[in-house]
Amino acid sequence: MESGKIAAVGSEPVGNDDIGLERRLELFRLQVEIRDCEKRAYDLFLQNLIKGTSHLSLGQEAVAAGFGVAMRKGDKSFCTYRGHAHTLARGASMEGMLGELMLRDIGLMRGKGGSMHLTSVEHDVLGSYAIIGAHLPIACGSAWRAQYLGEKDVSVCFFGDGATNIGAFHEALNFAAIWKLPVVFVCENNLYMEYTPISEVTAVKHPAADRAASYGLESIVIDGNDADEVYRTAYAALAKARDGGGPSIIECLTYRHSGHSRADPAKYRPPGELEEWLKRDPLIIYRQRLKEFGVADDAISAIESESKRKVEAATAACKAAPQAPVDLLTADVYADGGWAWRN
Amino acid sequence: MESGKIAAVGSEPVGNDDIGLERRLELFRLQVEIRDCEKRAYDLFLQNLIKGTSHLSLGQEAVAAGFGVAMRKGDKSFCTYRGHAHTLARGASMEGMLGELMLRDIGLMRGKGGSMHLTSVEHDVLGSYAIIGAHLPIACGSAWRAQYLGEKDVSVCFFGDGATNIGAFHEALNFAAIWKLPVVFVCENNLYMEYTPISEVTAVKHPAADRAASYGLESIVIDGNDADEVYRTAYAALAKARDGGGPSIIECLTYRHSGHSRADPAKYRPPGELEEWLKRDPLIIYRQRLKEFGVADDAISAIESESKRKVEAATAACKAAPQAPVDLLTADVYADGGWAWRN
Amino acid sequence: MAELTYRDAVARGIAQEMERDDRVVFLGEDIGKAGGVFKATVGLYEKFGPLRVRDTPISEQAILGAAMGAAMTGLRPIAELMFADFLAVCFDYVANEMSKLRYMTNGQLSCPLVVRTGNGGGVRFGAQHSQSIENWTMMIPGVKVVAPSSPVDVIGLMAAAVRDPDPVIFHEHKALYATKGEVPDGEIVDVLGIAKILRPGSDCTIAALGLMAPRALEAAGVLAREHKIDAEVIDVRSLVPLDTQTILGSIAKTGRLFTVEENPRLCGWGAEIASIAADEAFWDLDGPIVRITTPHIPLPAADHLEDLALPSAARIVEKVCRVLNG
Amino acid sequence: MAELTYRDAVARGIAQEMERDDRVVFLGEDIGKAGGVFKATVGLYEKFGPLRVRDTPISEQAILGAAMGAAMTGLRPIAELMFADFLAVCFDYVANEMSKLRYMTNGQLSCPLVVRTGNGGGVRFGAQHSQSIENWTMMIPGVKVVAPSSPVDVIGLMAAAVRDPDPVIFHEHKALYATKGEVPDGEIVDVLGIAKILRPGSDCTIAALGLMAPRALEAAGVLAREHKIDAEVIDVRSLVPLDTQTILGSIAKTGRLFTVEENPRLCGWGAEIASIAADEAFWDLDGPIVRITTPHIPLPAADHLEDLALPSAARIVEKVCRVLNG
Ligand SMILES: Cc1ncc(C[n+]2csc(CCOP(=O)(O)OP(=O)(O)O)c2C)c(N)n1
Ligand SMILES: Cc1ncc(C[n+]2csc(CCOP(=O)(O)OP(=O)(O)O)c2C)c(N)n1
Ligand SMILES: [Mg+2]
Ligand SMILES: [Mg+2]
Repeated sequence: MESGKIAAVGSEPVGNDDIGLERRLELFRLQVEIRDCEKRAYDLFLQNLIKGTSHLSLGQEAVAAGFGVAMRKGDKSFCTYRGHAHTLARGASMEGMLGELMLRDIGLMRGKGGSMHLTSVEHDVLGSYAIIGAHLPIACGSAWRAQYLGEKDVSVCFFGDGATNIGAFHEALNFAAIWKLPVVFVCENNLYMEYTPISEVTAVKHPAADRAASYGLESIVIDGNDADEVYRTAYAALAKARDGGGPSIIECLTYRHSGHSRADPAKYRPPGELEEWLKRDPLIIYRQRLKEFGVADDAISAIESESKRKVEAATAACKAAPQAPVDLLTADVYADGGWAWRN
Repeated sequence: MESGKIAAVGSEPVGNDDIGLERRLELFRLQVEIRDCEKRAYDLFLQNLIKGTSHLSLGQEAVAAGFGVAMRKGDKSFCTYRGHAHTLARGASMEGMLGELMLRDIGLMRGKGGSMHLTSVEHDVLGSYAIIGAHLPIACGSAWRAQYLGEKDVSVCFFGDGATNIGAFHEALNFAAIWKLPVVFVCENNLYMEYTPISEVTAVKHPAADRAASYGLESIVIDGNDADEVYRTAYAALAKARDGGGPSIIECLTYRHSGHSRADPAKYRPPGELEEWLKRDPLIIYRQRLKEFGVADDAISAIESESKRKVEAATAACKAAPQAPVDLLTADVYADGGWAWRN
Repeated sequence: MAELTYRDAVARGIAQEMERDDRVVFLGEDIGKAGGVFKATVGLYEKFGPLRVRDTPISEQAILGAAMGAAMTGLRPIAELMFADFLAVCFDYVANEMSKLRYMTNGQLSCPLVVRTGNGGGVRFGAQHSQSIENWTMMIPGVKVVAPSSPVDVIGLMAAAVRDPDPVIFHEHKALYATKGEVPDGEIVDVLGIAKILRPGSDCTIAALGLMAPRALEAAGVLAREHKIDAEVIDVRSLVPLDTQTILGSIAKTGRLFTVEENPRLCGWGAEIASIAADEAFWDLDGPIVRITTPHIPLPAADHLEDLALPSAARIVEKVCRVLNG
Repeated sequence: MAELTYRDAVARGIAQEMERDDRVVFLGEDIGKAGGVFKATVGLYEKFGPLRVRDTPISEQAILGAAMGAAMTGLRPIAELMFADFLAVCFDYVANEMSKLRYMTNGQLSCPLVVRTGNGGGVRFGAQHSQSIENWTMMIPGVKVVAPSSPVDVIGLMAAAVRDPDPVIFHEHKALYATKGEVPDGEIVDVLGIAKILRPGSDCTIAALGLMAPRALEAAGVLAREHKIDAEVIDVRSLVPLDTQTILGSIAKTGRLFTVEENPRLCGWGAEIASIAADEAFWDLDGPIVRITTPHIPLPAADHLEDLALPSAARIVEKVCRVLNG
């Protein structure tokens, strides 16, 4: 996705269909590309070309896509270690994303950050954070800046169900509410922490939505596998924040098709659970949706094959890419570009 | 208060009057003694006999007293830096309390801890904690121990309105709820953090009670200046916890008559606010209550003069007490009684 | 030129920077309307208003996190941690977030902010409100760390910290708030990473910082008058960047190094400086390097015990004498 | 005698103590049913059941706080912090609470618990999941700190830690989980505060710990074979209590000290040991004390960069040679 393109589409609902064809194709394209890219990441891992850890969003594409399309250029994204999807959804390149997972010089951070810290300031992705909960207050700070400077962007913060039980969640939500900050908190409830079901460790049914009232916020639970529903909810929350209406928290019900991280076979899932959710695969839902709205099969498959092509090209570029030069080791610790802590 | 005495009174409601005369006198005695002791602490501070800081519970006596009477021997108290009242209410001596404020050898911790860390394990006061929020998870741990060992005590954790906005509050409440721990969280809402009104920094009206639902708990707000109401609520919550019914959170509305800490003149209060609350002074309320229940004036004044006598005696003992011997400086860092971190 | 307290210097330093740059904002608990629990920020709320001087809830993680998010996106926040000890409840932001941001993002993001802390002991606040935590911050790569000991340094280093493009942890010393010093009129801007020789000397080098700087200076006076020991006293001022040149240069001259720090003993900044000297100045040294520290204990509340715990001028004198005169 | 992985040694060590004492309970994230993210606690849930092996929410403050409250009142909890870096989100419990409890209460309360952390780098997890944080804990008075480097030490030190009446921070090294070692049958109980001489030598002392211990040993082999340098390698094992006698005794013999640590440079435990030596063993030293550390940078994720950052056997060899042979 080019960020220019989003701007061209505009974010206002068009005509009778509040979402409109062009935006729908964009939602589809993003989901397809994220899916293909994540699958590729999995393959590369099996080929031992991805070192360290990685956390896929397979099955959760609709959330990233819905927000990616609803957000304007300038709106800021704050992601977790499970942030490939959100980074792509703002327009970052597949090379940049996969290259970082492969820890090559072509990666978004040239391999210095790794899969858990994807950042693309060019695309307003202000980082992926690997300490659960930490980025919620940080997103508040970005929103505070917008409010203080009178800038019209909104900060959007993605996190998991598990993050709702850590202290920083609570502090951030209260902070955002009392200062009426233009920030949208997006909880992707995929039913699990790493391996532990969220229901076993959470006092309420909806880990995010059932906490909203603690901060004077509305309780919002949506189908996180339906990109249209995500888009509409995102659009409304963004508009509210932009208009000075303060923060929102949105709980998106979804499911990850793969394990928590690279090697996790996800044996802790009850039999049949994955199968149920596969029926509600966001891509199945959305292909169906496009058909309902009269999109021709070949338009759909054009997007799909273009995505495959892009993934192949990106993979090839990443495989060919060198590692970063070793002088990067001590670069950019401080603003002077170096690491000198003494004279 | 002797803890033996409490045990003699028992905690079961008696006869028609659910509280009963003996228990009412106890509630009164505790409030009077706490009041007199806190006032004396203030005087001693003005005489420069109390160094460092101190945080008085003037005006908040009913909470400590209500819980002090409702709790059984063995029930654990976890307090904050504003913990003089709660420590006395469990039976710790005035010498021990005032002596610690004066940092003398006679103090509960022989001057090593100071006013913010009053502890009397003998009276089940398992510490006063000066980092906001920290003791809520600790109280959970104590309650977990009781649950695990099948012990029947309840852990009670006192804290202020301001503590409800820190992360540890959130983590502790969820933890207590999911493990159904025998712990009672008691928020003394005195309307202020140090100098900032809690309403200016909190997204909801009732900082504790309006958060209860986030943990599947009942919202409970009571008049924290009415010792009977505190007692009844405490009694019910303790009984529920003891019976395996899990945690409660109770918000007690109250007001501190003095500043936040020693030198604070509390100029940030709107005119008239203190005066309104002084009318609802827990001691005024309770003296009236005793009269309603037919307690004779001289029974009341006997308690009052005995309290004065005790405070005088304690003050004299503290003034006469030496400082701790200097070898205490390095004692009790580790269990061997010393501080050796090397051989 | 005017006499100013260390406390008032804080407010003046912050005001100087807020006047200069609209992007400088200030947040913390009770810092605004109330002027701070140490009264070190009196007048800022009245001068700069509620949008630039913001009272927060008791949410230290949100305070540092929000400061960081604002810094990343264009503001220049100053965040207060009322007591340095409270860094423990929001340590993630120093240890894992603001310090690593620039590096992890390959320089895409930066985090120009200042975290002020009320550091140090001597005020009978007990174990959880009296710690010196310079080493908690110094040990984390990616932050800068300063600790001024005088009003003029407070203003100058505050300006340098606010203007610095990296996160700076600014340790004010609680026991110094009431102390006074001469301060020139007009704008004062210092430089991070420069130590100050408070007293030249030839027999030994004493490196100190914060409350320990004036104590080391006092000790040096006694050492000169009563023991004929001519000590060079260095106020380290900035732990990161560390002015090793000044320290090593002094050792080259004196041949002996003492460090005086309020941290409990293990892994304090004294150990870092001692280790640098033991490596790089080994052949300049005429005898053991001696660290004078708080013993490795939590701090007691009682005045007589706390006074025993923290290095005093007398203890410095006694130690230096014993070591140098055998 | 059997060969065991470091990973399996963790589970065996915990099981040994849980079998011995009902008061030993274990809590943490994904430690139970799932057997831990590093599979170091597999089988404990099945063996000891859900009341003794408790999966928690992502609430590190509640984990350490609950462990503390339980320890104060009679249990002997073991708490897991999945990655050592997460200590930053619950640092208050180590820095201000469990460490100070006994002292502040004048010995009325104690806190016998173990905090296990997945410490260290080398696994390409990036800056927020790879840190060595021994110094974060060593610098806090009131806690004990150990870091085993072999399966047998894991079991023995775990037993010692669980039985110790004070809070012990137990740093397991992530990059060692897959390594193997011989372990005797039956109960194994070690003692806190004793270093191990892994290799005697006469030319220099190399003090290391955790992953650095096997690397130092490997380096010593190369130094002996290829450079005729006979290095004594000490596995420090326990930072608090610190076995200074063994270290100082070794320096008395060799006259030279190197420390090898994975901490970034400033205020690491190497600095503490170097400073002790520069004070107490000064006259035994034949030359500078040299610390070999990770540079003072956040850790990069990329494999080739991370390998460059952490001290390697080759880097140790190179450094020792250069320093000793000029
Ligand atoms: C403070 C902290 N604690 C624990 C972890 C380890 N951890 C990484 S991901 C994860 C599960 C997070 O679950 P959730 O928030 O639901 O997000 P999901 O992975 O399902 O997207 C945990 C426990 C961490 N990264 N940070
Ligand atoms: C983590 C932390 N932050 C800040 C403080 C400083 N502080 C001490 S008391 C206090 C106000 C607490 O207000 P509240 O919880 O309402 O209790 P109250 O003092 O009114 O009893 C503050 C901010 C602290 N002790 N700990
Ligand atoms: Mg999840
Ligand atoms: Mg209050």
